[in-house]
Amino acid sequence: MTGYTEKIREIAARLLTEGKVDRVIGFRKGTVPMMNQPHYVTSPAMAVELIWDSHCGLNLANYVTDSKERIGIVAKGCDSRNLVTHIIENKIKRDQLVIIGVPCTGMVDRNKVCARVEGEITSVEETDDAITVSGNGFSKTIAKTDVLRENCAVCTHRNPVIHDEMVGEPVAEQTGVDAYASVKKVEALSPEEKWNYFEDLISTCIRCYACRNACPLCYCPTCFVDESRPQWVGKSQDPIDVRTFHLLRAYHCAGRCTDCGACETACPMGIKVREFTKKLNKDCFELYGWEAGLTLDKRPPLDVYKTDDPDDFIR
Amino acid sequence: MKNLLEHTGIAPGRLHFSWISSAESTKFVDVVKKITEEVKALEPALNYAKTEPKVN
Amino acid sequence: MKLIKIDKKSLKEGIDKLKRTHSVFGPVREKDEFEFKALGDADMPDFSFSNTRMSPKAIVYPQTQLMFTYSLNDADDDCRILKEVPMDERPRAVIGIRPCDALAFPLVRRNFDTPEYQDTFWVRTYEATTFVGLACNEPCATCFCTSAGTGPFGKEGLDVLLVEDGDDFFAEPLTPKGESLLETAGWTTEAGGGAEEKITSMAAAANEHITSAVSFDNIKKREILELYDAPFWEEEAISCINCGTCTYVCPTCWCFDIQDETFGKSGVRMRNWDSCMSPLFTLHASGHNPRTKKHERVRQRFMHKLKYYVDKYDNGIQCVGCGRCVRLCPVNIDIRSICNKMNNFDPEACKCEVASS
Amino acid sequence: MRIDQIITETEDKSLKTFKFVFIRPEDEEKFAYRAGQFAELSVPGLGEIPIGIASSPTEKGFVKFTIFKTGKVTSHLHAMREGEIMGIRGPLGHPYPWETLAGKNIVIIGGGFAFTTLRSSIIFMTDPANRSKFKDIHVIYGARSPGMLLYKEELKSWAERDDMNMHITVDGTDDPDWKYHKGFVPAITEKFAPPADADTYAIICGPPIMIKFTQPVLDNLGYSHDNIIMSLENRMKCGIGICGRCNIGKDLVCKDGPVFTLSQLNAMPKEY
Repeated sequence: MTGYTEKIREIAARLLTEGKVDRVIGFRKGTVPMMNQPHYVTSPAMAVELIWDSHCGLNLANYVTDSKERIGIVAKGCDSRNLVTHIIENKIKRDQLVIIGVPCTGMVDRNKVCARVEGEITSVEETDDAITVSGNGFSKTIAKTDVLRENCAVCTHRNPVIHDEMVGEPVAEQTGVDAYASVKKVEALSPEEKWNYFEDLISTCIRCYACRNACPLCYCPTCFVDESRPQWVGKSQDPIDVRTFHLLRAYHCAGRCTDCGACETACPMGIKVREFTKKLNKDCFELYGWEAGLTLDKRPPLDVYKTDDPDDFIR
Repeated sequence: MKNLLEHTGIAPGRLHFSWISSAESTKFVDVVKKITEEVKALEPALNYAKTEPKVN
Repeated sequence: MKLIKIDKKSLKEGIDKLKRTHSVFGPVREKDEFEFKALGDADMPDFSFSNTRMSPKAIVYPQTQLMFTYSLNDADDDCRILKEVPMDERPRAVIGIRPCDALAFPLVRRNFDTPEYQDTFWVRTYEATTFVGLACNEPCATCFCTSAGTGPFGKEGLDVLLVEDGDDFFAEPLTPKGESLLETAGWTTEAGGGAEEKITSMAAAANEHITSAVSFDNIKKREILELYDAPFWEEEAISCINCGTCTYVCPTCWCFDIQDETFGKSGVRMRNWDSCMSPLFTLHASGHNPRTKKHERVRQRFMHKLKYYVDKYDNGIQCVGCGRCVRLCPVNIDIRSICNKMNNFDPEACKCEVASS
Repeated sequence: MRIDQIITETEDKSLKTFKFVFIRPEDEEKFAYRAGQFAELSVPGLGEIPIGIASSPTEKGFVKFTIFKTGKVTSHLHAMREGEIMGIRGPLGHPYPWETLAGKNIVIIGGGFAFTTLRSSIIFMTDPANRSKFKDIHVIYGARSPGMLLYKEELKSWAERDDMNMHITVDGTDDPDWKYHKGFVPAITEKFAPPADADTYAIICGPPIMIKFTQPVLDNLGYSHDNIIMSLENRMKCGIGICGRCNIGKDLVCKDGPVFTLSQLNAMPKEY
């Protein structure tokens, strides 16, 4: 990963100089440790503002929806899969994009890092496989693999699936990971235990909708929670309404979710909202052999009808 | 749809899908009868029923 | 200055005593984070926190608040007549609120308690509450309370200030309400000599810890439209995803929505926190929306806190420097940089730039 | 309060005027309002909506609101029947500045269904007890077609009065019997508005497009921006300056408005 930043700047400056794009979307250094900010650069001189490290967890595909411009976009594996989904769903055209692919070894979950130290982290440094966090009176080096975001830990598509430029050699894909271990754990529970598991999971939800808004898939002009005629779901903190929001948000991502983890990264309350979408991803994989955003050549399973579609739920 | 609902704790058997043509009225009646009986046997699922908030 | 000394044992005894007459709220650890909660019989506040994730504003102003009930049953005499929801009038005590969050209450009061209208739900709950603050010995890097009108040992908005000194606490009563709470809790042992000096030096040490600051002295002098039309809003809003995190975690954001929910033949009219980040917030029934673009909504939030509020009440900014929005914004929009940008903004220089380019 | 009478105002039935009677007389006393104010109409189960008061304080025994069918509450209202019960909260906001307007020439310019508080003002000013308090009164009121004009009978009677100058106009009509003007409000304003002077005030209320094109006309006629009074609307909930959503800059439309002079508006962001 060392050298990605320089390479991204170089490519961005080149694309802007050559007039191939109107802007390049990437990340700039954040104002607090382990936070980077999605950012646009529009001139070659601005390219130095871009950076890359293990805290680029948000999904930049979210920032190109319905754009009319020509865009250079920095994309790790999951971002590239969402760009594919965006292209399939006509939210952007392939020829508007210059995809700057970033082979990725996973992003760090800052909640996990914070939980491993006592005291406030004021600075962070990183190497290829470890990060060192320091604060008042402490400094600790942690292996990145120990604090990866959960979606990154089970990711098997770390290299961009489409790209026009690459900032480095492809990284080895993980093998032998069980992408759905957490789902299986819940599947083994009784209905009541399942109910309580999710009740506890979303008990701290404040309905800020950061999960929805960080998600590149959530681009509806009016979200179902914001509709008033008819009003599908109440707006209070009633647990039934909160659960309805999470369930329906997940359904709307069925067959489309790339498990990029932006929803969890964005959640201010640290809720594992992927527990909802993950189940649907598993079903899509098991029923249709489908993982979203891998190719521009196939329509998603919920988009097509086949006579041999599994139908054992129909009686 | 069914899978995620059941995954989050809606008891299996509460959601049914059936393929019934608009011409198959007797099948519709049969299915509704059967499902109604089956769901009644499960007793009311109060956990996903929104209730009026209590006033102090 | 009157100072009371409370040791660990009497802290617990006092809080147990308070629970008999008060609803007592305090910071408790929940999952990996701290939140203010109503303390049950067995609960004690956990002071090992730097600050709670959510602000304690919900103690006075819950995210969902029932205001009225109504019947839609024509057989009822009061069919379609709103009845005010009776309030929990029991006195409340908040133990361990940080000075920044405490300042938020008088600041927000300017909105809820005006000469023309009083929001009885807010005002009555606020008045029933005694605020026992806990000084911050170790403020965070994202804290900027000292430039937002208070400080780690700030007193405004508090009835009592507690200072943690090893296993003991010093308590300084700041209002008659605070004095009477100390008495109710049985915290009456006067601290010995030297306590005052000790607190002063602790406060100075804590102030040293504050490493970030905002300035807003120039903002006040500018015209609203100068700042509103400043060229940086679109750029500042690029990363914003328009979620409501900043507004919901903020101790000073007060906007709400009113909703009716009907259950069969009866229902409730309630209010819920709302967020100016949502396009729905300003959408007219006609479909017209005065703030359609996201940078307009981002601008609204910062202009409200840092300019409109300043002009309207002439009493500082609508921000207490708690740093929650800085820490929790998913895309790292930082009120400190934006405030300073607004403060340094010179429309004259800006015009020249445009003219010369 | 109880719905006493419902009148369908326009040919497309999108506008109805509701005449409400207070159930308790003391509530009517408390509801002492002036022209230009609004109230929150409440339908339990659906919500509240801010609506300008169309009746005049000089009309006793009832209050009137003309309501356009657009959202959840207004659609329900349109389906309600005479005799049904609903809630009202108000009066809210500032009225037109009647102290300033006393002794002045008044030009009322209205378009479409934004004529409600203007109706209130006209009734108020032409009340025998008040007419002498004002100098010349001009009213310019336009709608898309004759069938879309509000308060048709009253318009007719105002046009016949000799103590006010009534200029009714429609964007277009093929009715051969139409005896008033044809043309957009700005054009009619240009032709018939009295010359500007310090003692002449314009009160404007209408759709944004009408305001946009009428304002330059008044500028050309020399109207000072202090003498142009407008009534705004924004999404509201509480109506009493607390819930925070209707702000334009530091001002809240519900509490500091809805009435502003153009001078005031010029110093405010265009968020309405």
